[in-house]
Amino acid sequence: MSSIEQVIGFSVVVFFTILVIVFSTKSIRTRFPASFRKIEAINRLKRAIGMAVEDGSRLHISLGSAQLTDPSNASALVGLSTLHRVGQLTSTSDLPPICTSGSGSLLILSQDALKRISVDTNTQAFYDPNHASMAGATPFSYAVGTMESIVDRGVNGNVLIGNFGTEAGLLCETLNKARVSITGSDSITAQSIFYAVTQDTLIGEELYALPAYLAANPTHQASLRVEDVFRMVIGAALIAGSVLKVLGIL
Amino acid sequence: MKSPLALIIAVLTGLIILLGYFIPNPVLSSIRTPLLDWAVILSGVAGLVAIIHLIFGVHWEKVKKQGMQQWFSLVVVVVFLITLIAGLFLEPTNPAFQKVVTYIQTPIESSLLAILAVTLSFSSLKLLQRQRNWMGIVFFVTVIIFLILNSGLLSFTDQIPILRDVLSGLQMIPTAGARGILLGVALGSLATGIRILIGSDRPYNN
Amino acid sequence: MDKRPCPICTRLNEPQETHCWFCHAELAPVSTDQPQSSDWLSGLRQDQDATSDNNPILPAESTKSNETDKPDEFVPDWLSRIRSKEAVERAEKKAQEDKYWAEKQSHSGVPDWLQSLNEDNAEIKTNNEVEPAPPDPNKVKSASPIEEPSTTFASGDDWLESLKSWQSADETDNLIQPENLEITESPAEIEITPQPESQEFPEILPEPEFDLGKIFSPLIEEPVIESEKPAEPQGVVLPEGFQPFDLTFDETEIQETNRQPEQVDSDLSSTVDSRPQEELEIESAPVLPNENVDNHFSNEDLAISLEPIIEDSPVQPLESAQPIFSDDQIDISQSLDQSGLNFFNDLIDVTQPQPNILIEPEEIVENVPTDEVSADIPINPFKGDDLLLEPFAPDDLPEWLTDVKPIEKPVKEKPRSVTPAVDDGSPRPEKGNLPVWLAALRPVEAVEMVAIPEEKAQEGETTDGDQAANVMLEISAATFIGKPSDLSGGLRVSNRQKTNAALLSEIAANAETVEESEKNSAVGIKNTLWRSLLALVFIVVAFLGGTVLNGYGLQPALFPGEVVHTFDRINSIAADKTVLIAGDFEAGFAGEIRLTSQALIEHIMRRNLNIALMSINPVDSALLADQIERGLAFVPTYQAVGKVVDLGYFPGGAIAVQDLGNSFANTVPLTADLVATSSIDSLKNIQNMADFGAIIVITDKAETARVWIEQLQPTLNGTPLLMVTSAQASPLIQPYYQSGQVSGIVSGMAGGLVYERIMGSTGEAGRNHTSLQLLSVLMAALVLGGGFISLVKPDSTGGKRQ
Amino acid sequence: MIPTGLDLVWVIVSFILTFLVFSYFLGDNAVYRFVMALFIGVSAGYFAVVLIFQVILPNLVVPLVSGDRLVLVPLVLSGLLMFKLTPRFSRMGNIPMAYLVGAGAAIAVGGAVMGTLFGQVKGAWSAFLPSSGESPFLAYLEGGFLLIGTLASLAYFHFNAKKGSATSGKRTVLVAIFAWIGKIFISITLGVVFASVLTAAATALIERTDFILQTIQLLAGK
Repeated sequence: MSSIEQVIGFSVVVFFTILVIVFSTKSIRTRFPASFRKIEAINRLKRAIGMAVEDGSRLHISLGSAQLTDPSNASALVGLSTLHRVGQLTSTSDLPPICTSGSGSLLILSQDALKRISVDTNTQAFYDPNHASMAGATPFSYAVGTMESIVDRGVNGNVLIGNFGTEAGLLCETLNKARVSITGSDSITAQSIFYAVTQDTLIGEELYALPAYLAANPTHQASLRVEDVFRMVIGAALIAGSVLKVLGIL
Repeated sequence: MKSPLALIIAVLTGLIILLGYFIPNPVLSSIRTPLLDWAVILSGVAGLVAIIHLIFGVHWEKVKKQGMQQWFSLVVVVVFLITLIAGLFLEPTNPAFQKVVTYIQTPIESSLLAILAVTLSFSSLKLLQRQRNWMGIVFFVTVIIFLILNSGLLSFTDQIPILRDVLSGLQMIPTAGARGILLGVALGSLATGIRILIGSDRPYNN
Repeated sequence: MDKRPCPICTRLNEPQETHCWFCHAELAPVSTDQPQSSDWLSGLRQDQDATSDNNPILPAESTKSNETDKPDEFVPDWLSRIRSKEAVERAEKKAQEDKYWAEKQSHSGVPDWLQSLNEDNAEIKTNNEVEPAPPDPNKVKSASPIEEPSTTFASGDDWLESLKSWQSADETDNLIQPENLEITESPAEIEITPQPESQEFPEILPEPEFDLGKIFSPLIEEPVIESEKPAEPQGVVLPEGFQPFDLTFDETEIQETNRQPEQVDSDLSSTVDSRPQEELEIESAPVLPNENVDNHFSNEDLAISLEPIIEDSPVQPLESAQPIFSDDQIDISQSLDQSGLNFFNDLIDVTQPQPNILIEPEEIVENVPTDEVSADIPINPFKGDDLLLEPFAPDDLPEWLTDVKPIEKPVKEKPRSVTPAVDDGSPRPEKGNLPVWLAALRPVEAVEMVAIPEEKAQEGETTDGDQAANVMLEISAATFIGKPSDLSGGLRVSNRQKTNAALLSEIAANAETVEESEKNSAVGIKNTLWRSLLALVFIVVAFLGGTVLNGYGLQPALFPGEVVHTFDRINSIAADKTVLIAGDFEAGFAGEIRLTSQALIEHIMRRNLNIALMSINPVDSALLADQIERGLAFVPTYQAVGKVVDLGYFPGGAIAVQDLGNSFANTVPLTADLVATSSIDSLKNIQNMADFGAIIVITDKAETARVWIEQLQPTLNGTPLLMVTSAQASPLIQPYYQSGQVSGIVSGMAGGLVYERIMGSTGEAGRNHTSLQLLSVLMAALVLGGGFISLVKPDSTGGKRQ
Repeated sequence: MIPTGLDLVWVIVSFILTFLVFSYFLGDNAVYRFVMALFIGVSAGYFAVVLIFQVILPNLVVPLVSGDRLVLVPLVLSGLLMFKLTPRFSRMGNIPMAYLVGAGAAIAVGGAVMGTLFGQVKGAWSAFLPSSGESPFLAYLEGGFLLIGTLASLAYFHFNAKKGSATSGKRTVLVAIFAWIGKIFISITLGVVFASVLTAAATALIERTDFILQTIQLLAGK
């Protein structure tokens, strides 16, 4: 790893951070309001949230089996943000969402998220630490345990956001029984399974946009805008680097 | 109530570890390495906490309730205790204890994966019903082509130059698509991590 | 004043009368020798035999409004009878009443009947000043109530008595039977009453439910209450579909419980009577079991839950204040055990102005030990009122509907939150089940998430130069969406509405759900059958490929470069070097991995190279050891005991890989058997990963392969990094091979077969190769066939279209 | 290698378990659920044992016994983390969780930037280099094709809609065109991966049927 890469990498992180903060400020948000393209799967999730509140059904959120010490943890953290937001939005229902995960740290964080939701929304009476559970210790046992949770707890809407492997195929076995199931993963393997078997799949980066589309907080939307900026930067870098490569300079 | 101490710890830890990626400083490295090791240890302890919760928080509670699920949960608890006690006596490197993996866990997981061959194929029957769009059709055609390619039935094409080049070009497409997906995922991960490092997202606070 | 108004029915009576001619209630000025006016049961029983002259009359005002507002088609027979009797009475009394009502109308903003209560309060207060001694709670329980009950529950009694003309004796008896209480103790007894319904049947759901709060806190002015309505938290972002839902409650019932103690105090200062605070306190003293309250309630509890009672206490002794509860609860309130909190939380609900919320007694009863019920306790009118909701419901409905039982849902036994602002002790809301077709019609805009409100940002922005810090603050302030504090425990609906809802759901269920569930189960069975058949075909094909058809499979014409390169790399490793085999795969893939890697491991053994096993997944230690053991069956000359070292499990995933890249010796100080790696011959010369002869990563996921490639490859300095992967990871690792980051790949059973062929050996991959080819073709045919069927016969529900 | 004695018993157990799991083909049933309960219990037990012996003992206990004071930090943090088991004191565990989340975020950011971003960008550039024996023109063609595919796939994810289309959520024409091309690339990628997943699953099925066959032969031979 060359030092120039480290400098560029550091610059990327710093500029990204600054832009997120800038785009989060009120003046930017009001002067240049964000408008995002529509994502059908997220629209269906919104509808599912509304329906869950109105018909008193339960939503289930599964965070995958990523460890916090893996780079793939970001998708699970997005899942946690989604859990928090969905919990807030369904707080007027008497059935708080349940959450399953496949790693210990995600279990603890999901319990914390549910507790925080209950405090934020004055629904401590409904808080139950067992609404969040690690369904299994290995990815397959997690999938099997999650399937049981979905069936046993009468879940009517699923949100699968996180890092999954082939076990995603097992999870899909029960997803189709629910009214709505939104799936998304950073793993291309899981994405392909979700795409083939379920109807509402968030592909690739779309899953990271979920909290922003659910209006979780200003930085989510700001970071989405910054991602677009950096997408263009990466595109430019790809083109420039390729030209330099062809010219033999790079 | 937000805990400022937790926020400070999260941000500080994150920044030190992150800086270690970009600044090859020995002092920084000497701080960063134990920080990472501690994170690994804590991750393991969190795993233990989660297992205890799974067995005694979730399944033991189900054992107390009536119904069919009661018995399944009882099986979970009993089998867990047997495995744990056996492991504590034998230790995990003992070949006798490792048979738990090779003769119980592996056949079950392999069989589950085998089930997937059938269930995914069955679900794929309705692939075009679910995804009736351009993407779906392209996906559908690709799956068929690559299933046949994977089977090795088209291995004779290796001897036909034009066909070989076409198939080789076809196999390049996933590289481009995967690269685009991975770059997008990296951007999303970057954004998610930065939101935590600036204290915006705090999944750890009660 | 010549005529004296009845504190219950508000009608005028002759001055010499001690009891109301209409309702038999005691008249207010007579403070001593009160008859058992609150003996609601006896009163009711007497009224069963009473003549039509004694028939109760609804409050004039409410009757009037009913007559004008209510459509004719809503007038049932029993109501016609009541009205005709009322008309007769009104004709007799009209002249006298006109004068009296005109007086009352002068009090603007307060309903007449409430105004009369306030006047009565004033009168009773005077009486209490004469007798300030606090009543012994025990005595109070058995003694007849004083004036206030009749005042407070005037409309309730009146309403009850109005039922006598049409209610059968049996029904009346049932109302007060304890069994009946228990029967009605359904967990879902308290639910929301839709606004229109309460307006539709005002004569059968008169003021008692509507204005319990006003009765309990007559001193609080309505406008003040409105202004005290808790503002929705700033920054609340609700889906559009939620807004009306919450607003409804803002307007109706949120008001009182959110009032802070100091707010209530300020309300007190602006009460109609404008009585001094000290006076109120003195008045409250006789009634409240203060010592018990102190023992069991926080200040907030008292401030919020008891304030209305305190205000009314002089005119509302305990046993009359309790009528809303069952008799046994009076005992509870005196003993104030742990359940007292719930008890008073329930009380909060009742004391709120709740125009459309009905309280039913069952929930309260459930907290009360039955052995504390004393027979001589006067039946409390409010209890009766609540119970009367039950018999009313069937009568409001056609007979054929009365059999429809409300859907019961189990009560959660979890203790409620003790936070007064959160827990009002209400049960959970009743669930609604929308038919599928209706759910499908629901536009997404109805739940469209509202944009993040800018008000939040303003909170964080104090100075122009501190925007970053402001963002941090702003960021941390999550957009709160919460239940209004008094809704957190649930919403309330009357039994009658539950009955209606049950009816509706039954109709809906009959129309949609039953048909749909039958259809679903039929489809489920059909799917299971098809799937079972498919599984059978798959298994048979796999068997045939491994047995009868074995050898008929097409062999690869050319060996893929990545496998050949792997073979070459292994072949070129120096004999004294150690090969690191790192396992990072799930147990489920062990079978496929074995078919893929068996030939490669055999190759290493045949070359008699040292092997170090490392597992990044906890199960891989056992699985790699098993692989070595299987390899020994084919290469029995290999001395595994001295040549193979198990380094054990390395937790941390990517971190562990990163650490390995930095320094092997520091990262792996011990083997799995806790022996120092530096003391082992095959490892003592290895400081970094580059010192290995080759690094073979066995994985099932492209992501873990990427971690190894990206984290480790730059540190290897030419040491070959080889990948043995599941077939599913292959397409995503190929680019790394093409870019030279990976030296070789063996992927899937096909890769294993090629390696076997290169080695010239026969193994499991060769034995099962035909099965894989057959199954792949079968799967491709299935997908193709399914696609054609989908094109010819599209799914009726439709899929995603563009 | 013919198993005997206790090994044979294990093989039979494995054989039975395979059949019981395959009972899922007949629908979700009690037998299948029993095996899944067994599976969850065994995997949790094994994982716990591995964590105790290969994470906690060597990283916490052994250093503590050997007098390493630095290990007190993770020891205390681990102790605090155990409080997460009790809802009453779970707040005590916030500190170690904050630590873990902070570290995880840094790993995610570092991995995304230094691993994926640089890795993939450099990979796209390197596609323009002709491999041995390949003509430069072909390499440029191939690299250009991959570059367009990568750019198009990236464009597919573009979230910003064009101005004034907040309600319609439409993108600009250029982005929309690229996104459409990207959609094709992405769907081909997903299709290829899905086909590979099916192949992997089919391999597992074949391995299981082969195991069944071998076991039957073994038992028949006995």
